Amino acid sequence: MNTILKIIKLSKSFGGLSALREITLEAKQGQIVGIIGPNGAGKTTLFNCLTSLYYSTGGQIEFQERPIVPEVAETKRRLIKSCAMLFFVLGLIWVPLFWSSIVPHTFFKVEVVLLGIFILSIRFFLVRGLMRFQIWAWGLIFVFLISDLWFSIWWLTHLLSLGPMIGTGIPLYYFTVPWGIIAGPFSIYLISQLVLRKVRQLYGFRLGPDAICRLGVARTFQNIRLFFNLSVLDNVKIGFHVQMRSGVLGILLKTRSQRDEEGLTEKEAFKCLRFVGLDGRAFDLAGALAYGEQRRLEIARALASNPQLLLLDEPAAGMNAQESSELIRLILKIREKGITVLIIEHDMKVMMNLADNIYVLDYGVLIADGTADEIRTNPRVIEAYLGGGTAHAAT
Amino acid sequence: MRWQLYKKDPRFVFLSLIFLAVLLPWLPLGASTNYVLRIMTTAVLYMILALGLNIVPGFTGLLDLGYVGFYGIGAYTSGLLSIHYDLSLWVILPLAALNGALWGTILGAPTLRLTGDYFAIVTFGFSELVVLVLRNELWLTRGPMGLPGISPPSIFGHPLASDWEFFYLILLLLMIVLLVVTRLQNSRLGRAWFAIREDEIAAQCCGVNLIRYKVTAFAISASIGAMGGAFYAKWFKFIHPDMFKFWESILILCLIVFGGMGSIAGTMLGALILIPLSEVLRAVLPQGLFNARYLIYGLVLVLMMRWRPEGLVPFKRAQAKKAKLAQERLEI
Amino acid sequence: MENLLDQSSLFLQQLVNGITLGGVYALIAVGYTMVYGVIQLINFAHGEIYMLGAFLAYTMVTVLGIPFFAAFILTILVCACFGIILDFVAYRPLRNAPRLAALITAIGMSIFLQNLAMMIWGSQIKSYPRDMFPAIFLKPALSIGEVSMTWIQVFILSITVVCMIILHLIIHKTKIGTAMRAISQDKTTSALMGIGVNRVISFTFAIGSAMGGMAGVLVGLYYNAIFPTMGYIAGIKAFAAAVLGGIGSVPGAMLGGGVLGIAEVMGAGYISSEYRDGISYAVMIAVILFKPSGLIGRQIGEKV
Amino acid sequence: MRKLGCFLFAWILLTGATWADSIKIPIAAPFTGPLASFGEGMKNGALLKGEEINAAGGINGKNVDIVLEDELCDPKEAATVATKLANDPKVSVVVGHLCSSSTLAALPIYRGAKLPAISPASTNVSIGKMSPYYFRNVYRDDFQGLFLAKYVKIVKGYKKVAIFYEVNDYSMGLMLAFMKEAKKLGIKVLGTEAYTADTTDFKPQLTKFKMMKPDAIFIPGYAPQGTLIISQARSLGMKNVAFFGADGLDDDLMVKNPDTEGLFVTTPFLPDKAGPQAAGFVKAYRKKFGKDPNWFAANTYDAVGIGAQAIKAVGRNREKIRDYLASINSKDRAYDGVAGKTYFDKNGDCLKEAYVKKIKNGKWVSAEKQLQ
Repeated sequence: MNTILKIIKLSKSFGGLSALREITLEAKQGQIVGIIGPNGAGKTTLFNCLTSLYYSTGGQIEFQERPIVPEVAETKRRLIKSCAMLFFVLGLIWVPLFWSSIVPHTFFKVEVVLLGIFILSIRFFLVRGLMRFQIWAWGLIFVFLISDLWFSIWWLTHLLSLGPMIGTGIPLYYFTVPWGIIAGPFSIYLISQLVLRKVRQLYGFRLGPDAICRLGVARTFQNIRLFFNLSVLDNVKIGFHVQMRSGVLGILLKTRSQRDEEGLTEKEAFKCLRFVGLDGRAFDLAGALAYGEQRRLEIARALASNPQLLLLDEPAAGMNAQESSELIRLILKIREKGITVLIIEHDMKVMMNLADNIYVLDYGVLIADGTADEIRTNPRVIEAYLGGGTAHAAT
Repeated sequence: MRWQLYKKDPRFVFLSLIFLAVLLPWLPLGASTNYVLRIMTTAVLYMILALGLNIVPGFTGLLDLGYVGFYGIGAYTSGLLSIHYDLSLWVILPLAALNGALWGTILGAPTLRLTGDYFAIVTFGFSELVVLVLRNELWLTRGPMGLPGISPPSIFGHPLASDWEFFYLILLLLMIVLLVVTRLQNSRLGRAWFAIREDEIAAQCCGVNLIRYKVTAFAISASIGAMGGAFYAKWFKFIHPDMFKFWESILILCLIVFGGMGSIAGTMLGALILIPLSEVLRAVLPQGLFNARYLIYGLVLVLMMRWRPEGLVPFKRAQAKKAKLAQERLEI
Repeated sequence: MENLLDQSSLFLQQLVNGITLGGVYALIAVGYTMVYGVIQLINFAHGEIYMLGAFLAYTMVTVLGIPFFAAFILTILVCACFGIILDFVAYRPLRNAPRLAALITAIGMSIFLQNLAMMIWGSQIKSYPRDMFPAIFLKPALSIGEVSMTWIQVFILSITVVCMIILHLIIHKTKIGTAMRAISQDKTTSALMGIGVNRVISFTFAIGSAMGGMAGVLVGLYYNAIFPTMGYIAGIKAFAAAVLGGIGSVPGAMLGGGVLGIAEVMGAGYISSEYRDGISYAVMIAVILFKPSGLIGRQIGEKV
Repeated sequence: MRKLGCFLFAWILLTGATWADSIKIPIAAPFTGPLASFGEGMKNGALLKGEEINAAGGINGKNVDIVLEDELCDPKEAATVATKLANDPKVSVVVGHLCSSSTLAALPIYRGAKLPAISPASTNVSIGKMSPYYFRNVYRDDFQGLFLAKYVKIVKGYKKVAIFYEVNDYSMGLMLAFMKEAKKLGIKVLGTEAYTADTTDFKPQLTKFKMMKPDAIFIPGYAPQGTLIISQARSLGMKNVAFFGADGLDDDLMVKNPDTEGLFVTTPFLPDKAGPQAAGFVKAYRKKFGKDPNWFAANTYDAVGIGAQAIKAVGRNREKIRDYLASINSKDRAYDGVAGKTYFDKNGDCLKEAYVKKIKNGKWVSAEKQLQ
């Protein structure tokens, strides 16, 4: 059984308040892993970091050996920062040169000045993007590097035709020669690095929640987040979003592949609803469902994206005994389909006979992990839950 | 059995409405047929614009105050192309739509990361900048002198002149836009948009890439607006920067709010009622209170939001009806 | 040499114009900042209250014959009440409606008020009668060579600074100020703490509208021209100033107003006067894109 | 379906034309909106002429009904008004459209309906050659700009002039014409600055002008902004700079502002310079409206006169009226109206003399030296 999910020293702090401290956690293929802990222990924060709704401030998450949250080494951060600063300085010098060489020759003086300001502001925007490891920042850098290269070559070859620097009267080539010497090689080097993928590999990218869902991680929410004004069937169809391929053109021309895909999705959606026992209510609005049914619809929607890992955030909250036993049967049926399940839950009865492995969180720190029985008798868990010195086991 | 099903099917309702509209020019209205036709053409044009704008606030829940910017871009693209290169409307429409989509993406890509309010203000800033550029770049748009002498559209060489021809042309455009919007609504894209409108976080966790789908919505809405602008320039034969002021965005927003944000039937109904209303008011109101019309539109916005935020044809009821219909079709 | 003197005195005169314009924008921007800070709503109708302030003073002086300073104070009070009524009628019912609904209501109110004023006062440009304010206002207070600053500019700047200080004290020192800051963090919790949320919000509207009305009168005085659509343009520029300074912070509104006023005047003076309005729109868009929290504002984290 | 049907029916009632048999002469101008004061002049002139015609037994026995159509100087409104008039069989000639942008919007509609129109106030250059159905009894901007440049050179002798123009077609047309002629006559144009219709703060641009130290500043804009520019310039300490403008500034609004002493403008109508009928017109106008007529009233008065004369001569067929108007193309066949002799060239424009008047201690007074 290979490990499907590995979380190494994950920590998250909201400016001073540290919600998670150095969490290390594993989930094996086809296993049901439980996470319990008192309110405010950071359980939901862990789920949100896992699906990158929050940016974790440290540690690494790997799903099927692929890094969801890249481990950012300090050296890498410093290199990126210095590269961003250099780019920033080059930008500041580049724009006055751009103005001075272009404006005298053109009729549209105002437009060129505005263009220069626009380019300068894009460069500021770019430096911010670099600092936060955004992927589009590298694309933009590529464009600017080429333009810097082009201009340094043009300036060096047209030294004589350049007039004075605007507003100062100093001949322009006093500036363009050093610029060409610095910018030219630097641009060539960085472009080659980008092309040879070295710099890009060094630079881990952070995946958004939708990319993580595409990888095969689906989740439900603590307070139900359904599309209440849409029909139950549509809610599940949205779950199928990652599995469908039709683009704008396919939709507009109603191509055969698009129609087939819709038909298939409709059939699959019905199957999902039948799986969670909601096929009778397929055409009612999601808002009209009872509380228990809404919980199950959310699970159906999560299953619709055909996940390998399902995250359930307090699925049994507010359910009576009969509903929670149905829920247990449903989760066991899910496990038979080979889907790993990660559950956050307070209802011990549900956790104890479901979870193969349980992790206990308290104030953002992992205080215990093991099978259901070990947890039941573990003194630290009891103390965390019931507080004070009472020794009898939690029922 | 099939007839009852057909009766409730929205597609059938639209088709019969449009069939009725085709009869309009031949109704015995006597002298004022042209005047009525011109008002109805304006109403149908605003229906198209409202359908275009409906995609952004209606489907994805983002308030777009800069819609008139794309309307103006479409109009000036069409005007300039027909003056300098004398292209026919059938070549201009796709070009205007592409130009609108391009500018929609350029504006949308960086700004769609913002929260709702800031996005609305940035789109407002964009449309004001568009008006400023249209007014001050004399070399491109002849600035405040406007663009007179735009050749009318022509079908198989016959230039359209009388009002009923324009009315049929705009009806054709409406049907195309309706087709596009309904197909989008019932597709994967439409569902993703509704998901974004209902709950962005949940939509993201279902695999909907927020930025990409918001920019697509913005680009499609912009291209429909530009198409409307292209027709407007060809129909009016003269365009002027002051025609694309901020007020137009408010008027179109008023249509979709009044009709029901998110529902296609509601948006069309809103346009059909409110646009002729201003002509009726022109006849009813005394000479001095002429701009009281704008007062009434402002009031409509406030009162609608206060008592019936979901509009005449609420989006929720439309979804329920659609679901019921799908159920019946399945049982047959 | 002579040219240099001309250039520098031109620059100084433009700076003086810019600061005065900035003072006016700051006064209006305060209204936006406070309302947005407390209930996160862009009060589009605030520009209209500024315009109503100008027209109220005009009517009081010309029709009712009230002396200038009495009319000035009265206008401020009436605008404050008007702000409260506006909040009560338009925004209170939508307190917990979706943000889109409140935004659309604000736009509707702005259009409604604009046209109402147009119906009452007609759409021509009116100007304050010359004998209305003391003649000293027009005489230059201090003039170095070509650069002159009239008393009216001094009056505007002094009022702006005084208002900012009073406002800062209210927000940070008084009980109601703390209540305002509490509400801006979390409306429901502060209601649990026994704060009369609606009362405090009305108070915020009152102060914002009072400042807006005051700015209206000052602009009517300084440029001697009032017309019904002046609120709409100045409103958007003032909002740009509020965002530039950092929405939600009063010193931010002052700084933003000053910077925007100077940028606009310098832009009109040096780059091109046709794109004068465009500059403030461009600044607004640039600030929102690159630094949404503004120059001073604090970064509002997104809590899922 | 039911809702749509009854809606249409109710609507037909509203727009059905009243069938009483009278000759309808519509006046299309901005009666509300920023330029309402100009529209008001046209309204009074037309009503006065309408009364006089009806007093003299109307045209061929039928009364003249002056209909006021408000188009707010907005191209969109103008087009809707134009369609309404084009479809009204009782309308055979239109007196209208003051602003050039609304004229341009209405032109194609009038041409489509073959409805002749006489504009008493639209001075934009490009309108003339646009449509054979469009005539105007006011001179064009280029003629006015040329006349102003000559007047400034010969009579006033200014060497250095700055131009503060509004970003609209009327103002820019005048500026371009003035600059072309000024270059020929050797007047140095120091610089041009622009403002938009809704600007109230002119200080940055005026400060720039102050540094240029011009002899005079040419304001080719409209009166509402004109008074602000002049008073803000005075408050900036530009005491000895003269101001001059074109017909756009010719309005009572300027007189109310004490700073505008010495301002001179071109105008197509001066009570004391025009013919004998002018005296009668001015007396009747002052009796009926209590104030002196501005040039809008005079030109509209003439335009309605020309329209009535055409209907009297050739009846109510639109095509015949157009040909009749086109036939007034020489000095001897000209219509001798209050604002001088009006005859049209092949584009429908007319060549009329321009006069100059100035403000002297708070009143419009015709300038001593005229330029013929």
